[in-house]
Amino acid sequence: MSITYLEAIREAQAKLLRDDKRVFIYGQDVGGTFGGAFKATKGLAKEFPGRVLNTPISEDAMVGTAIGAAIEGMRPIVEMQFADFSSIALNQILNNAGTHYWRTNMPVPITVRLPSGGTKGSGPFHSQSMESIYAHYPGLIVMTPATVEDAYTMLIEAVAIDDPVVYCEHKYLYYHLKADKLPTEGLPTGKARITREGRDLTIVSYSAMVHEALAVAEQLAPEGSEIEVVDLRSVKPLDTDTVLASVARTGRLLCVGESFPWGGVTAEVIARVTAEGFHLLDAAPQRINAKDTPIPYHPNLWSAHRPSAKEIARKARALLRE
Amino acid sequence: MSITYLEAIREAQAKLLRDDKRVFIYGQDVGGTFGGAFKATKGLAKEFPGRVLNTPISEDAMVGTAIGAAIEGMRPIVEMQFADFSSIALNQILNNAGTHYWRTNMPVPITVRLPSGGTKGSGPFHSQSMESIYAHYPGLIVMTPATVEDAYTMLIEAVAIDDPVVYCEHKYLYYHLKADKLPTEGLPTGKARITREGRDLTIVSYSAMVHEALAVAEQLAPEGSEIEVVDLRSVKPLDTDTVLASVARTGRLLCVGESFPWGGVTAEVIARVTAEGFHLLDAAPQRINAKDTPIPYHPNLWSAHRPSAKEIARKARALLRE
Amino acid sequence: MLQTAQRQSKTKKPKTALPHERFLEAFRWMLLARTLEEKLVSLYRGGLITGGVYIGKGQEAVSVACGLFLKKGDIFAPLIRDQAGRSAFGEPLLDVTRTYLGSRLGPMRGRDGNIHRGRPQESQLAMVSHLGAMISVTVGALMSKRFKGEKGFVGLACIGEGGMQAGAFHEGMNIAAVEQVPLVIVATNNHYAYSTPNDREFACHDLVDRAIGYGFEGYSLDGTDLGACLEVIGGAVKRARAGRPPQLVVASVLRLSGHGEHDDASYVTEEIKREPFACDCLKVAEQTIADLKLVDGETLAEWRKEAATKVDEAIATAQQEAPPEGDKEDWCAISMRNLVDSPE
Amino acid sequence: MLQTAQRQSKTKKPKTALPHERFLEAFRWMLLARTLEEKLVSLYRGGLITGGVYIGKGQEAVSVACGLFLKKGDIFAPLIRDQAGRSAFGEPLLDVTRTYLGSRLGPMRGRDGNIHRGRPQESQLAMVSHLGAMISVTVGALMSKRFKGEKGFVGLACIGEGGMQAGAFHEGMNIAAVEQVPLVIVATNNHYAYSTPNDREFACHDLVDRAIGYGFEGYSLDGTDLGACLEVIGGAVKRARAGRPPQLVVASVLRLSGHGEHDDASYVTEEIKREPFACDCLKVAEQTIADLKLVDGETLAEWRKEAATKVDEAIATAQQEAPPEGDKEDWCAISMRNLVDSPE
Ligand SMILES: Cc1ncc(C[n+]2csc(CCOP(=O)(O)OP(=O)(O)O)c2C)c(N)n1
Ligand SMILES: Cc1ncc(C[n+]2csc(CCOP(=O)(O)OP(=O)(O)O)c2C)c(N)n1
Ligand SMILES: [Mg+2]
Ligand SMILES: [Mg+2]
Repeated sequence: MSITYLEAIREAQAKLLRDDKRVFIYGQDVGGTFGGAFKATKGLAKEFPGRVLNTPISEDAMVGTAIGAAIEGMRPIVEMQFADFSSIALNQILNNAGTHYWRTNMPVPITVRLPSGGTKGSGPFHSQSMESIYAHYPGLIVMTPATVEDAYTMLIEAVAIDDPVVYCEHKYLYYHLKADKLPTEGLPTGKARITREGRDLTIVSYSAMVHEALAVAEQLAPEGSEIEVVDLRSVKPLDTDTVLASVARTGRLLCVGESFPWGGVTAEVIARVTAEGFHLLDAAPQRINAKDTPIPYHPNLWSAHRPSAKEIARKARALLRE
Repeated sequence: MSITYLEAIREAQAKLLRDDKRVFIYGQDVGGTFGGAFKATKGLAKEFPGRVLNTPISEDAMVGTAIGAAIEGMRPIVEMQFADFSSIALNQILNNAGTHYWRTNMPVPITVRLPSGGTKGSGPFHSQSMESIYAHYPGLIVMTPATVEDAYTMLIEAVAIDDPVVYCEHKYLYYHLKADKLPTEGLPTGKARITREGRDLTIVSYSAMVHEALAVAEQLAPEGSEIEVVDLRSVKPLDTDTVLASVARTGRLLCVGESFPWGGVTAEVIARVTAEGFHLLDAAPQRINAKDTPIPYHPNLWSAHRPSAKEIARKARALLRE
Repeated sequence: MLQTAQRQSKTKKPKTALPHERFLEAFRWMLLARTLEEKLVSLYRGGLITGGVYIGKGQEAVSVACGLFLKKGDIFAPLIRDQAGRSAFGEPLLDVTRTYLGSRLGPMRGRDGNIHRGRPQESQLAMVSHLGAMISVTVGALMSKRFKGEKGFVGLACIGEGGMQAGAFHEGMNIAAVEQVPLVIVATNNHYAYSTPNDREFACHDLVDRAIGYGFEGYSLDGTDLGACLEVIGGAVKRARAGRPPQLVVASVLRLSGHGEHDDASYVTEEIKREPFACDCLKVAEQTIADLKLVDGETLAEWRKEAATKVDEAIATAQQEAPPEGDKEDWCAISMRNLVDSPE
Repeated sequence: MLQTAQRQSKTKKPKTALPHERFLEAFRWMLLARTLEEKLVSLYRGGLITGGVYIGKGQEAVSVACGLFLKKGDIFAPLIRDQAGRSAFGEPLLDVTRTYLGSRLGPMRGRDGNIHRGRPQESQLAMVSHLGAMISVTVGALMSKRFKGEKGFVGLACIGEGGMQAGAFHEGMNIAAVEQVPLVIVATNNHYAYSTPNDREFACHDLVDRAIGYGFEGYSLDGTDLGACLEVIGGAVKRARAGRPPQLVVASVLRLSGHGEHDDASYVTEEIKREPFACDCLKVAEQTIADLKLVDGETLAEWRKEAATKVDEAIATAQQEAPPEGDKEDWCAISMRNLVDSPE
């Protein structure tokens, strides 16, 4: 048997619906026989009648409704059709869900699923990675699973967490990533994973870019360079300790993210490492992000816009030479 | 004569309306005899009939309308009543205005004024600093004036710029800051200012925090520490060259911002300086931001939440000792 | 305390409470709200309050009717001019004075202020400032109750005519109808959103005409007439509770204060002040009481005194309480401590 | 090319064009759109198109009427099912084929794709995906024209019944009424938003009932009837141009394709396919032409051939053109080069 990243997300939701009466799924086209634009809820409406509900095209109200339901004891999962459309729900996510516990002492356990990241031909409004915006504001947990196993266990954990979780699932990984089976346990939220060990350079990454980093690590191994790859798993909380420990071993840091270059995860990681582990660094920490333009539609442009294994390898080699 | 930061903003708008027929002001309560929640447009509706227009409570439509007007040749200034409410307009700002030139080759010269930052008793929804969110996305200029003179010349420049500008004016500075007169010329956009020269430590800041940094610099001078204060003026574009040149002189970097701690301006500055000027640093670069909670209402909590001169001084001293 | 006593009596009361009793009960909440808010205003003028004071003067009749027909387990989403409704719903006076006076014991513990207070634990939602956002939250709370198998509940959310123009309001209203939850939206057109008059807010003839386009049942209301408020809003609550479609009530009043107490409201025209909807609902109600001889002047005076005493007590208590302190504060925005992120 | 020729003839035509001429003109645009989109679908099936293909099958009659009554200087904000309207408004076929086939010479230069194309320089707005967002943009464009002293212009924005539930749509519609701009909103209720049927989208009896709540004039329309589309939408455009309040037209049709070509639309019920609004407007129009003997079969065949030729030409041209290349791209999101920020 083999199971994809997307199927893992579907299975996690099936399990959640099965095990916990408080769970329901709310989003555009998630219900009926359809099961979502990406089929992440395929079959669930039938299996769990009345608990997988189509919504109008009203992202603000989708999240607002979930907040209200959570206040009264439910555990809603909201599916955004694309992460990009969560811009419409941003006020509810940041200002309502994100502040609610602080204001009222009552947490709102909602999970907002964001199908994120670039794929060929998707263009400026169906490709975005918004984790940095959600992580910037207080009050939210922001998950960015990079593996089939994490996609599964982290979604289950997201719903268990009493605080609001923004769960960024990467669309490129939906079909590209397969595992043999689903795990029964995962690392706890907030713990990064050393996906590959190495002693010469630490590449910190998350979501789809972890796989580019791994490819580069493989590619450079024959050259005698041992690259350590750290998968952040969640960008908030961000596991500074694991990153620092890795940099302590390697002395070199490269951060790779698919999002826009100004601010964001890669800047945050570098700021933390330099503030707390400056003496550990043997060379200037570097980062690679997408370009500072909207995400292009044409595949030729898209593949030049996002960070590539080629670019990562080039920068890794330069860092290793320093 | 003496003129406040707020009056400078009003005067800039008066001049813009006077000099350029394409300019109009659009926002809640900006018109009539009222002139805005902070009176930044006081008297302008009367002086420029039909060009200072009240809007419904519809932030998305306010910005959408401005975009349309800009496409057809106008130069609208949109006033958000508080920066915090721009969360409702965020989709239009990021996804429509921010991408329009890239998509269509036609820039949209809108200026969105965001009364930003904390003041006593304003609470979680009337205190936010959102520059980091707008700077993260491509396609926008993000200004953060810290002086009366910059408030004036930068707003005039904002309207002259063909691309969309998010102009973050600090509410705390509205009445606290005074100048003798308005300048006829300012530094160009994208150029940081060395507000105070020093050789021992560079504090990079912007908006209201520049004044906290200056206070600390004064405070530490008798101790023999010469602190250089850099005012970024705009956080996008961010003048990396001026910051690097300063760090080259001082060898030490402290970044101070009033926004939330995860990501944002201070992380971005540190990431740039370490990537390009690692060898210039004699000590680990540090940053100070607000705390990672919503902005509290009670003055006791508020003053503990935002960065204070005391905290800056403490961290500056520690850095100087390293 | 008054509110507790009355709430109990309300539930104990036989179903066919005399309209006059209801009227008088409502009147006393209005009186309490007015007394409280006048006191808050004078504290504000004396510089004793940080942040803004936003009052519901002229809107107490509408507001009280919003709180009065809700029972334990119902959901209430009040807004900035709903002191009367909040009290009638059961909010202790101390919640108000503690919040305004910055006691650390208030429901928001100094973290949020003035009209933002709420107790979601007791189904009184704590508003965010962003107008319109609370409608869908109320819808969600009602769906939750339905999921849990509860019966006979209702939710009531307040909005101003200004907030009705926000996108969130539209999405919330529409989703309420799609989900067919027992929601009553009470919209108070007080003819201004801050300084902006109706003609720059919307262009329809009557905002109640919004109802049909969503599948709501819509009712108009003279918000200066307490009897009408009780009848129309009470009726809407009853219909929603009975399973009718969501209800929209649009009340017409004039805001008889500034937007907040910092605002002199000099933009309010003399002309509009002469409109029938510009009456003071409290005075009108008092006149009704006198005309119908529902209670005598002495009783009225006693009620007034009682309200003043309660307000003074609540203020005195809150004033003696310690404020929150930065260094003792729990600076943590999430409930699960093991998941706290700690950037610098 | 057809569109150029016809656009010219349209403006030259005496004001009292025979309805039949208009009908035939519209029909030919519908035919062109259908031919083009069928071709795009087959290219898509052949794997020759990156990204999605979203077509307007079954909605051509409504769409063509949206484009047909607009003149140079009017503002048009089409959406994803408006090929017919775009062509009638003057969009060259090459804009379409270049965009879909990834030519670097297309209006979006590979930066955005398929239905997102536009030419704001020529008053054809380039949509963002976020539904509802283009309404207020159209309002702003119209305000601009008024500021500049232009006269007699009009704007037309399209929306689906799904998009009508978005907050941005509400704010845009309301602000149009507040500003009293000459706007026509044409809403096409094709009974689905992607897979979601009407009953999970809204709960009012008829979406045209939204009009009154905003101060729009509202009209319903059988979108399968080209004659009705021309009359009702033409009338709305005329009224808006003449200074009447903003106009809302709600057309009823069935989407005769998947949401996009990746979608088999298996969720569309057999029952709904038997509804009168499920007719194919192109076939209905053709039947009308035959019944009224407006042109003979030979002419029809010729028109069909002409459309196919034009489409084939536009595709062949675009296919020969070079795609954009990453290393030659101007990676700059702002127009003022001196203000470019360059983070790593
Ligand atoms: C989305 C949003 N934009 C702006 C504001 C700022 N604001 C606070 S109250 C107010 C006026 C509200 O008018 P209305 O809804 O009519 O209520 P009223 O104050 O008249 O009771 C405004 C503009 C806000 N709270 N929310
Ligand atoms: C704000 C927003 N949310 C979600 C989407 C994703 N989406 C694209 S088209 C579509 C359905 C649109 O339905 P409708 O408006 O009825 O237009 P139709 O496709 O039926 O012509 C959805 C949900 C979007 N484009 N915008
Ligand atoms: Mg009002
Ligand atoms: Mg539809």
